[in-house]
Amino acid sequence: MSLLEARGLVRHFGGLRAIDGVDFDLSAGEIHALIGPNGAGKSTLVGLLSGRIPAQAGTIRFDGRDITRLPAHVRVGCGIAYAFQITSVFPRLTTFDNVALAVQRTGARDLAAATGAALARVGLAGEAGQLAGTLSYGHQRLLEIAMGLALAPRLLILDEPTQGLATGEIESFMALVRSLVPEVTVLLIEHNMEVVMDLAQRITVLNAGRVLARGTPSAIQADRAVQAAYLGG
Amino acid sequence: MRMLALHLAVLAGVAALQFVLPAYHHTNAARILVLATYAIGFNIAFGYTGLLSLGHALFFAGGMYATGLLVDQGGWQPWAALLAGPAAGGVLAAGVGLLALRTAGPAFMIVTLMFAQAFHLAILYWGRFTGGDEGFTLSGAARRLGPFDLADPATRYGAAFLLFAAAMLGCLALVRSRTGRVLIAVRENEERTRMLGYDPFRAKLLALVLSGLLSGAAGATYGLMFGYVGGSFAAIQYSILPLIWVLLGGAGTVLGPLLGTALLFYLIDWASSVTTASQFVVGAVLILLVLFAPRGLLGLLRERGLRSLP
Amino acid sequence: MDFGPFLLLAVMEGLVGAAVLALTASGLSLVFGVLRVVNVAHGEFFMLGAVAAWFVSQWVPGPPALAFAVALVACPLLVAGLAALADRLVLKRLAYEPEATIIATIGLLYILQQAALTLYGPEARPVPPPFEARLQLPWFGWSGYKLFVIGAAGAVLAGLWLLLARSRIGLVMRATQIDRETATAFGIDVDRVYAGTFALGAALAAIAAVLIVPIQQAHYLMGGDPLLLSFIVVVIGGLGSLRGTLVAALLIGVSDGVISTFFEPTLAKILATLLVALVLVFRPQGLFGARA
Amino acid sequence: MNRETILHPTRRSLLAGGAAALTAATLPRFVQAQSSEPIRLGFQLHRTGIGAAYGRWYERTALAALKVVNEAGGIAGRPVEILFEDDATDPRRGAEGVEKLASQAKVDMIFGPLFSHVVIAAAPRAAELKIPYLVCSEGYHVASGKLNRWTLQPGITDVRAQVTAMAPWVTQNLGKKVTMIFPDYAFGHDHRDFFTEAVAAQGGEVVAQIAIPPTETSFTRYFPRIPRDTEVLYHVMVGPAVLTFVKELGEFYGSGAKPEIFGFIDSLEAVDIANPGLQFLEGSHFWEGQCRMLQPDASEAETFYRDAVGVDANGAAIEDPKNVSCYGHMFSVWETLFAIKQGMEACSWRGPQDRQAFVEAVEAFTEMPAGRERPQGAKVFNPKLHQVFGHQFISKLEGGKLVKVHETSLEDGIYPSDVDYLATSF
Repeated sequence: MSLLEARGLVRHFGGLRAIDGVDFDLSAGEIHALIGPNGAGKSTLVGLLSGRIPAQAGTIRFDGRDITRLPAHVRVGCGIAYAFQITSVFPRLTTFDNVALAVQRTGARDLAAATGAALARVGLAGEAGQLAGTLSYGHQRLLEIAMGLALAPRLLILDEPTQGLATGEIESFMALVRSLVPEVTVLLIEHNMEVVMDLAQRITVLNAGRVLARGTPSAIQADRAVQAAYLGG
Repeated sequence: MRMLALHLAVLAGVAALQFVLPAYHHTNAARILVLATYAIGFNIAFGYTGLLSLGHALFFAGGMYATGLLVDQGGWQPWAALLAGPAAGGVLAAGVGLLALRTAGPAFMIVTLMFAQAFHLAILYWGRFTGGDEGFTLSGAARRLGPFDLADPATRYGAAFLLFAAAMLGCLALVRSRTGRVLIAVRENEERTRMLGYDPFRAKLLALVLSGLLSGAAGATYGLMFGYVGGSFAAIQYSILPLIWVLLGGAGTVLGPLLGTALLFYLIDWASSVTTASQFVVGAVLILLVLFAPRGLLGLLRERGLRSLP
Repeated sequence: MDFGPFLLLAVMEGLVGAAVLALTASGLSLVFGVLRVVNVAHGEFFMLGAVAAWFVSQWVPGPPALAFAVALVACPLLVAGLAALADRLVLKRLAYEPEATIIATIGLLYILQQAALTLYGPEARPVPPPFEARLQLPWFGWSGYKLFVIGAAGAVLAGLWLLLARSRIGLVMRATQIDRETATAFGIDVDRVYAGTFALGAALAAIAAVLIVPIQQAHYLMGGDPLLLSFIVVVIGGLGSLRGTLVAALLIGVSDGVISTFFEPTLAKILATLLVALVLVFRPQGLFGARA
Repeated sequence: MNRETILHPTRRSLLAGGAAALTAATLPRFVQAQSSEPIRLGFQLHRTGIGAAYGRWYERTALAALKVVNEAGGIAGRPVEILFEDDATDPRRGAEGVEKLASQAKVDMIFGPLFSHVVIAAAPRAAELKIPYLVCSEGYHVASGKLNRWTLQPGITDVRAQVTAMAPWVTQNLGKKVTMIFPDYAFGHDHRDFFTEAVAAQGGEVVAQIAIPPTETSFTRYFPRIPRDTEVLYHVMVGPAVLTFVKELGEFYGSGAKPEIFGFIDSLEAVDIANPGLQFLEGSHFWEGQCRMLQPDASEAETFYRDAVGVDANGAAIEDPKNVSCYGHMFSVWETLFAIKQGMEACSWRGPQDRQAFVEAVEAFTEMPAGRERPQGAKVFNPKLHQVFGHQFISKLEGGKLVKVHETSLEDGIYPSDVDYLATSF
């Protein structure tokens, strides 16, 4: 079943055609990876989906509802959560407060318990009282994911989640993402091909603002156009 | 818990002060409490939500004039007129917010400043009703709330204390609440807050309305307590003062506004008693204070250990 | 008087105001652009320039033109020196933290105001213009010196533009404005640039004051309005855009005069004030600012 | 809160018998025979803020009067002290100053403020503290009935009476078609309302009213609003911009035809009338509360007062001819101190317990003859209005000198009023 359907999305910045007529679908419960060379339009596309960037043309339907004109914070309420590319936690607030902000958005009764649980899920329960800005980089990334998860989303968009993580941390991150499906649908922008091939059930490849290819990991690996544009360099 | 106890202790101390203070300082304390309420209102917008307004005199004077005009010329009961003060402050803040919150940073400063300046000029222009720069005095009857006569020092202190206590506890409750957490998040990073599903515009509007409400309540109370309503309270000076009070005490702290207000009040009082060049002293102390504690006195305390200070 | 001449007069008066405002505001704009702080004491530098010009007019013998020429050079230098000192002693130590700077410059404002009150006094004192000339138009007379003010302000602004656009100093300032770290990496002494910019900003305010003081007397409280107006102009023009500052000064200076020909004066002020607010509400980045 | 300041109020300078002496305000007083204990008067002073130019001279006049009073044996044989408290010409600070003087410095009564907004803000506090508050302001606020039983104005005529007294002479000698230029706030509005009324009563007409916004620093753009058929231009512009106003008026009219000009000296207080920018005023007329320049017919009391304050024949400080006084107003400080003396002696003042008796004693004032106590001239006190009414002067600027051309009678300034403070409670 399709959770999200985008049709004919367009976003230009001045003369730059960042996204130029993209159709994009997500099935409920899948892990879907979005890849492409730098400047292909990946971040713009998820920006359009999450509502951070308004679309100039096209429609986005989420769970059957047209969300094209909805502002970002309303889309979060619909169940689309976005975890930032560059860690964007609140550095001067405690880890607890960071996650509590997300938890309370869901209307949780017992905020402390629910926040504790969300922190425990990413293994940050011990750092609840620390200022987020003092956490290690890896922990800040985990916190970012914890905030996304705490929104209890139906679609979680992860923008380059493994960037800067150590190998061990990547392992536990992948385990975490796997544990989310099928309750949560995950859209992953990722440069680390090992992670992509290992995690994703389907992959969409963007190039120069257009969809170059889509399919299973093995199909993408075999696609010549993709190899030409991207994998092969 | 410990923090709640600390704040209650401060309140108890303020309540007890009235029994030991000599007359002059007794009245000063009542003034400071009302002005500190204004500062708390300013702090909700500035300290907690990051909205640096240069036009809060609009809300303070708006509340003062609403109450003053209704009781003096509208024939309202003082009780009802007093309630009109915060209402006016809140409504003005909502109106200003709907327009000004389309902007941010320096543009927000200017837009709020311009609305306040227009209001100040309007008070001068429609002097037939407002008394212009001279303002008008309130009669004894206008200052009697049922059995309570605000011209009586003990009653006045009580009223100032109640207003301040309500504002301070309200502020404490707000910043420790879920709403308060969202306001702080907007201050820290508006875009990130939006991506957590909150509408920053609504949060900022709420903060500004609460801020205007408290400012209006302070202005209305000040007018009734001291029997005078005047245009100078709408001047830019009264938009800058709460900024100084809050920054001195510590922006984004519950007790900072009281500390900063009292400090500046007594700094001026003391300076003018030691020298005729009192502004010299005030200026120098401000600079030294800010060199010593750039984030305000309570901000300094927070950095030096009391991290959980709300 | 007929409407045409009335409007002409309003525009001419507006130009004088705009010229002086443009100078003062460009000083604030530079400081805002490079140091990223609001200098609340900017108006007091303006006032100091005017007060110093009065002292010069008292001490320098000979024709008023000589004293005026001396003031035009000496007063900005003096004020710039004071500003550089304030920068070194206070602002630098605050690392130009915006909020702390507001308080520090408010403190500076108090000190400068008190110094003027104590050393100069509370009276408004006139400074003789360098020359007396009166323009007689068919409908009314006008001050020839005011024409000179417009011209002189234009010349100083042109010089400022050359300095910023063509000289090494301007390049260094722009580099620091764009990225402090990179500037440091390129061997630019950022501390010196900051002190210099702060001093230059103050000097511009002082020049404006020396020009206007033969029209408007020196008074220790005269700094408030120039500060507010400059701040408005800088934001309306668009932060960091000197061109925007100049255009906004022209717009505000002239429109203020023109609006006042249609309405009662205070009502006109109220409307002009609201207009400024609405311009920003619908164009928050200012006239020439880049949208964030 | 700053504990130290609360518990140990700092030392403040006290001026006793003209000489500065230091004492601690709240130290226990030495037991003294009441008869020798000094009378302490509070003075609300515009030391800073927009009123500072007046404040400086008000202080100087108060000290001069104090010296004269003390040298003549003080009040009822007791020495007098004056405590000055700066109000920054700000209403809130003014009210606070009244509290400080009354509650902390424990003065017997307070006098001295000039600016109306300060007076109106502070008067309610004075009434609550039940302390006599004698204002030296020409504003129409005491006589309007806005204030209270404790606020009195025995030293200077209010603006309504001033303009009422002035109007007949202006319409008969200068012209009947008047254009008024005034600041767009309460003081200007009082001029507008009462002068317009008084001119109409004389068969004249105010053909235009030009209200100038506060803080305006340039005026030329308003001059085209002056109708061509204006015979008299009436100006009152309080504030530092007055020189600009005059200069621009001169540039506007040039040497061509221009209306007669009548102004209030308020604009030019503390300003040297021989300033190069002011030539345009040559031949114009001024209201003066008291003639700044020594007139040939000056009374002995006038010259005595002038010498005591240290003012030369041109109205400037004797030590600095460029330091021009606020001569048209500052006599009110002198006369108010002597009114205090008269009232205190009339009620056999013992101490603060006699404050109400003092007010009642002043309310018994009627005729107040000229003399050293009243160098500005004879006055009549109206107890119902708490307001004094005196002579007004019209001077013409001739050759850089202000020459008296007319003195109004006491009756000229009387206007109907139903205000009666005597019917209000203490």
